Amino acid sequence: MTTTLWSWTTSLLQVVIVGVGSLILIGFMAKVKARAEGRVGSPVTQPLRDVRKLLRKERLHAHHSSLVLPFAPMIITATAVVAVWISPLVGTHPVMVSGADIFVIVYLLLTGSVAAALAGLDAATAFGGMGSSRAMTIGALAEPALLVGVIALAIQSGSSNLAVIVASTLHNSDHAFGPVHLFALGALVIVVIAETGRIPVDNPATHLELTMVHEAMILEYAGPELALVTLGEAMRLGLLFSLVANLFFPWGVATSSSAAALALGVAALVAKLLVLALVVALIEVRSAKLRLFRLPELLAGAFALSVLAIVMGLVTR
Amino acid sequence: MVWYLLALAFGAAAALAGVVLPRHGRVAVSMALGASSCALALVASVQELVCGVAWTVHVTQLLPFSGVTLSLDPLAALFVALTAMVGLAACVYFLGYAHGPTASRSGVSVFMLFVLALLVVPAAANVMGFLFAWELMALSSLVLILSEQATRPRARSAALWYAAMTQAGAVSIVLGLLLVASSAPGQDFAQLAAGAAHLSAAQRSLAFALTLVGFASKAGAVPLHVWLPKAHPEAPSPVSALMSSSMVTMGVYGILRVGEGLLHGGNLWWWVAVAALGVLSAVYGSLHATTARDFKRLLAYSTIDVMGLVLTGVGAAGVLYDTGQREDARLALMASLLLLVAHAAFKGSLFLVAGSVERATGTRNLDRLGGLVHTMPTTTCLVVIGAAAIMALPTLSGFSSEWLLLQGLLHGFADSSTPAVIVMLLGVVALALTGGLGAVAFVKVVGIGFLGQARSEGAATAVEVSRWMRLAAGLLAVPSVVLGLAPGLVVNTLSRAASAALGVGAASPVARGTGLLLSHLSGDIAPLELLVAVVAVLAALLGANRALVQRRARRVAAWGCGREEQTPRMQYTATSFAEPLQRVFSDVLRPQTDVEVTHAVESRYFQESVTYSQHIADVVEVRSYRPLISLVMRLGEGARRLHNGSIHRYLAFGFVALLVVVVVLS
Amino acid sequence: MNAAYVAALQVGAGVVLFCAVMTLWRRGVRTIVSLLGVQGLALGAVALVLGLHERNAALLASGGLVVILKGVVIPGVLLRASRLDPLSRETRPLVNVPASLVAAAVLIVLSYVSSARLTSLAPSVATRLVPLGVATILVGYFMLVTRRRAVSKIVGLILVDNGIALVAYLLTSGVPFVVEMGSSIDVLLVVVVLQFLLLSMRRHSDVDALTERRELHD
Amino acid sequence: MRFRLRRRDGALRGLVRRPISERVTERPAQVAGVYLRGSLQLRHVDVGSCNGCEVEIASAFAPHYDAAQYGIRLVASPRHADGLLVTGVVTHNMEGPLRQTLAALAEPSVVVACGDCAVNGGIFSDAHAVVGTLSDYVTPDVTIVGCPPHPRDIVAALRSLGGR
Repeated sequence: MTTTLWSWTTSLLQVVIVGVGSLILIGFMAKVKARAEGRVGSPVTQPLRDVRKLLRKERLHAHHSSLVLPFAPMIITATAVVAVWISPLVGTHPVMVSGADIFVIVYLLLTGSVAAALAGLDAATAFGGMGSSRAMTIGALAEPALLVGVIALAIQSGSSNLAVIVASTLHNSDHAFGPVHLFALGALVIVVIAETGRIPVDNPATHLELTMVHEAMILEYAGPELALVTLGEAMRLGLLFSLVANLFFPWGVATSSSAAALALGVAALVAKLLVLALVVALIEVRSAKLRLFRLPELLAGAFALSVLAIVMGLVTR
Repeated sequence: MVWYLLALAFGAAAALAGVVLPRHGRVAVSMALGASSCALALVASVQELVCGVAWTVHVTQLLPFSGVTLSLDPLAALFVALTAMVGLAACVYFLGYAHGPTASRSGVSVFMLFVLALLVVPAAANVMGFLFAWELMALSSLVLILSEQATRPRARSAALWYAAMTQAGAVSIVLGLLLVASSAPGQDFAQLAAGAAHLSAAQRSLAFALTLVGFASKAGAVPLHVWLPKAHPEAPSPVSALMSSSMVTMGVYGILRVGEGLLHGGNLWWWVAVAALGVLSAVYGSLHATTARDFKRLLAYSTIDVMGLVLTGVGAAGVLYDTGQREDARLALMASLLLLVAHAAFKGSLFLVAGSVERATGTRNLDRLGGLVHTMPTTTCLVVIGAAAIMALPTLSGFSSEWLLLQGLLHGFADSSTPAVIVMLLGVVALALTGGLGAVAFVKVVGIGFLGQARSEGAATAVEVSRWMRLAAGLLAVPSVVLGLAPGLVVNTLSRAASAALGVGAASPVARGTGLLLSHLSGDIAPLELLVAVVAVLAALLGANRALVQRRARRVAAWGCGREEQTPRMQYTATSFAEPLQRVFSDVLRPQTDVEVTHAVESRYFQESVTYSQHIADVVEVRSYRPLISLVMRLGEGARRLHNGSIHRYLAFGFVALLVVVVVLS
Repeated sequence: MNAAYVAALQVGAGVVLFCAVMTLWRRGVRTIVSLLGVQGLALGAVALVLGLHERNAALLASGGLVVILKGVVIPGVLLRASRLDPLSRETRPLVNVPASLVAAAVLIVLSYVSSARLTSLAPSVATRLVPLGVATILVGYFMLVTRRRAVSKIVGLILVDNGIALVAYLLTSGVPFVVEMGSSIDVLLVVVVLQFLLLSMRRHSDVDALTERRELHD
Repeated sequence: MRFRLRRRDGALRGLVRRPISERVTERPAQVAGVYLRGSLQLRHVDVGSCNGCEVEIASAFAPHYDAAQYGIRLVASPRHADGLLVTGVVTHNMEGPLRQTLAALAEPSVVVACGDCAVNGGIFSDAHAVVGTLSDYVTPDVTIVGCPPHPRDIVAALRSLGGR
């Protein structure tokens, strides 16, 4: 019984941290970019306030939209919550961790982006179609690099289950600095930036509809649905960041089910997320948004890196 | 065994009823007989799969020389079950679909002959019986493609391509089988398998290559796939559903039967070639699926894509089997068989839905569809289920089969022999790329085809199709959900089929309740628990939404940046949706765009009209088949000069031939 | 000590191949040349690590030479050449960048396949890394063939040379010192000669892309 | 003489140095939108402005006056916005889009009239293409006078809308 009690607490902790924490993470990244420009910038908890205010506003649906428009935000958030629920973020034994396979997490996130793309098309506007077409294209180009990159890690640790990968990297930590992990880290950082729509790939704070990729899909949402979409997207970002953090720097993840280990796990996860957010924010400040048709170069580079990671794995076995 | 023969009898009776009965009762009676024959075949094959007692029966009177041997071992039973499942749905669909030429005497009876042939091919166990069933299948589908040529302009050329390529494939299969049969004591596959040991390595490779060409063209492998995107859209929908779900799988059945059954695995490089063929088809098929505009052509290319993945799984299984890893080989083969069954279900359902959409709106072009979610709600739900399954979204059949395939590929890496590693690497890359591109294709189908505003008069006035058609598509959607949620139930029968194919002992239990637990590899998924979690969170969100938000949602005009009126033409179309990907992969797809500018009469500087048209031809067809055809035509021209009608010239030919023979013999 | 040696060797060889792939990825000629410098340093590091491990003085000397020559001198010379038009970028390579990166991935897999038999002769830590050297040769040759800018072609040539040196170090723990000296000198010679050719071409027609050169038959 | 670009200030150095924004601490009188405490999103609509107000609004969000520190942000779509920041006098062509944008707002919403043109038609009130001022279509909750208004006034007005 105790193990299930601990695994339930681990999972609940993970959902709470990544749920609330990722909104604060986005606020923190905005704050870093503001301070880099010399501005005070909005407070770190601003996204939380925005979501709270949006919950009290009215819901608007376009004339030609069907049931897809109200249901898509729920699917995005639900798949993100389940993905966070079962993956090894705070500890390596959350509930149903046996199901935390790479394929499950990648395709849960794919379900979320498919729901967002269908919602974009449902409102029958030009911007919605444009946004979903670009988002699906970038998703299709980023998928090979993501899957091959994580499989490079899976080969080294013998199984495609995330918890086993984290545990085995934790066990022989010389792997963590081996070339396989370095190249896979390079590939996955590029893919995470592409999936969460950060600067070099897509500018979340743009007002120009024609340059939007992700924002164009949610132009039609108002009030509570927009709050849900923002929460869902933030959780996806939080999940991807913490997966990158835990797969490549697994120190601090709770392996035993004791209160101290869980506390350490939480602290380690928060620290790693903040460092990774700082790095990504500085990348955003230093670089401009790439033209849409210069993106295949970036993503093909990530794919080449992941193949390099696999071959390095074979060579240095 | 009795059930199966009864099913064949009912099938024959249905075909006879199609010919004899008058127009009024014909469709109902023959379809009833056909559906019952499929049901009986399903019962026979499931019984065979579950209790696993293989039987063989030899019927001499049917074919003049050698008679027909029918035998049902687990592998053949799996393919019969798959065909019966899709056949049942197709017969039910035919009830609602049949009108005009398809309900004519020949339309109904040939359709039943086609279903009958599909049921017999996996069970045929001697060379003559197999070839007879194979030809019956090819010819009946050819007639069916032509059955609706009055309304479909391109049906004739599609039938021509289809006939040419299937007959060429059949010839190479006949040669291959005769080569194998040359050293065998008798005609039956069992005797062939025994006799194959005496063949030299070169002969076995030649036999495998010949049969591979025939079966790969039937399975839609890339260089030989050109007939598939032409023939499937032109056939009536129940026929294209059957063709795409079960006829295509006969190619994979042939490769397994000849490669593993008769030639006992052969050498490693056969299976590396099969895997390479599979990867090429997977990537090429999914690329063309994303950029296709016609609904059924998109589905046909997606069939090539999934068949490519299945061939990769089969190739990986062969490689692992030859490098001595029996356990992983069975896993890889089980994965490809599960993907085959799952694909038959969701592809059949999607083709039937495409037929309903074509019947309701009058067009298959995605650029002219849209807004069907309001007028055809049930069909939209069915297409969403089918699309979600083919995109491998979690807890549906596509997901569990692709996950199993990935596990099989992953554990080929553990073994260090180079060809195994290369096949696994190619397979993983193909799986990743087709996953992404497949998602784009089917978001396009659902998003552009069914959501948004209607883009044409036909789509605007669409009305829901008849009960039978929706019921049939629903019947096929059920296995997509069941196989996805509870693969554990099916996996034992699959492992028995895989073991029968590979000639390996019984498998270690892989099912854990409804999920999959791979004992010797530490990876498992429990799709049912995953779905329960997602549904629970969705219910929680719905409850919170109801509680928090008091006001009902207000209907307003969509936000178009302040534009006054919002016309349907302002929406994205299927072409513009796939345009970024087409531009990224333009050197593979080679789109031909031509722009005609008609200048004003007065001066060249003012244009009256600019017409832009873009067409994505099939690169393989344009680059390799067209030159081949023009070469053959030129040869034909040359030969025509020989026939100038003078008798002396013809006698001279005979004489020269005689001289050559004499010189050669001396 | 042995674990550190293995890790250093693997990371060093990995960085050599990584720089080769990165030169295909980046467009700025100056970044390409600086990547070449990093690769030279990594190659020198591999030689030094091998020298220390096997206590072979000739290897240490040649490692030092490689660090100086390929890490510092050659990139310096090339940077000086490309500084004349700081904005020169690889604008229209014959094979576009995504396709060349996929080609690089294929070449890497190909080199792994081809040298599998080579490493099976005497499978030690060093010889298992030979595919990386072969991959660097292939990627360098691909760059030599598909790039238009003269400086990029020179960098491609030097990548090939670095690849050959890496394979030599890993397989036979270094060629005799004299041979190493000879090959390094002639690489420097080639660079200097191409330097003059580049300068004269640029002073002549202010364009340094070899293909434009062919059409400009003034 | 070779002209060398002065190296831009490093982003990292920006993180450690004190930001240059002017911080106004005393709380403005609460005008409307009490529920907007700390989070105000506006959609800027230029219905016929000479762009003078836009320049001032831009500097209101620039580092020195930095309206974002009070939780105020410009967004891309009126669906996401709590209100409209309207500049300029209502011209013939922009009358339709103004109505569309007002209809696209989710209730409860506010309207801010920025600059003399939006408040009372300003110097263009009798030009030939002008059909009226903002108050003919909707009564603005907050008006910011000035041609163009000073960024401090803009920030103060927006903060009075429930910004912190």
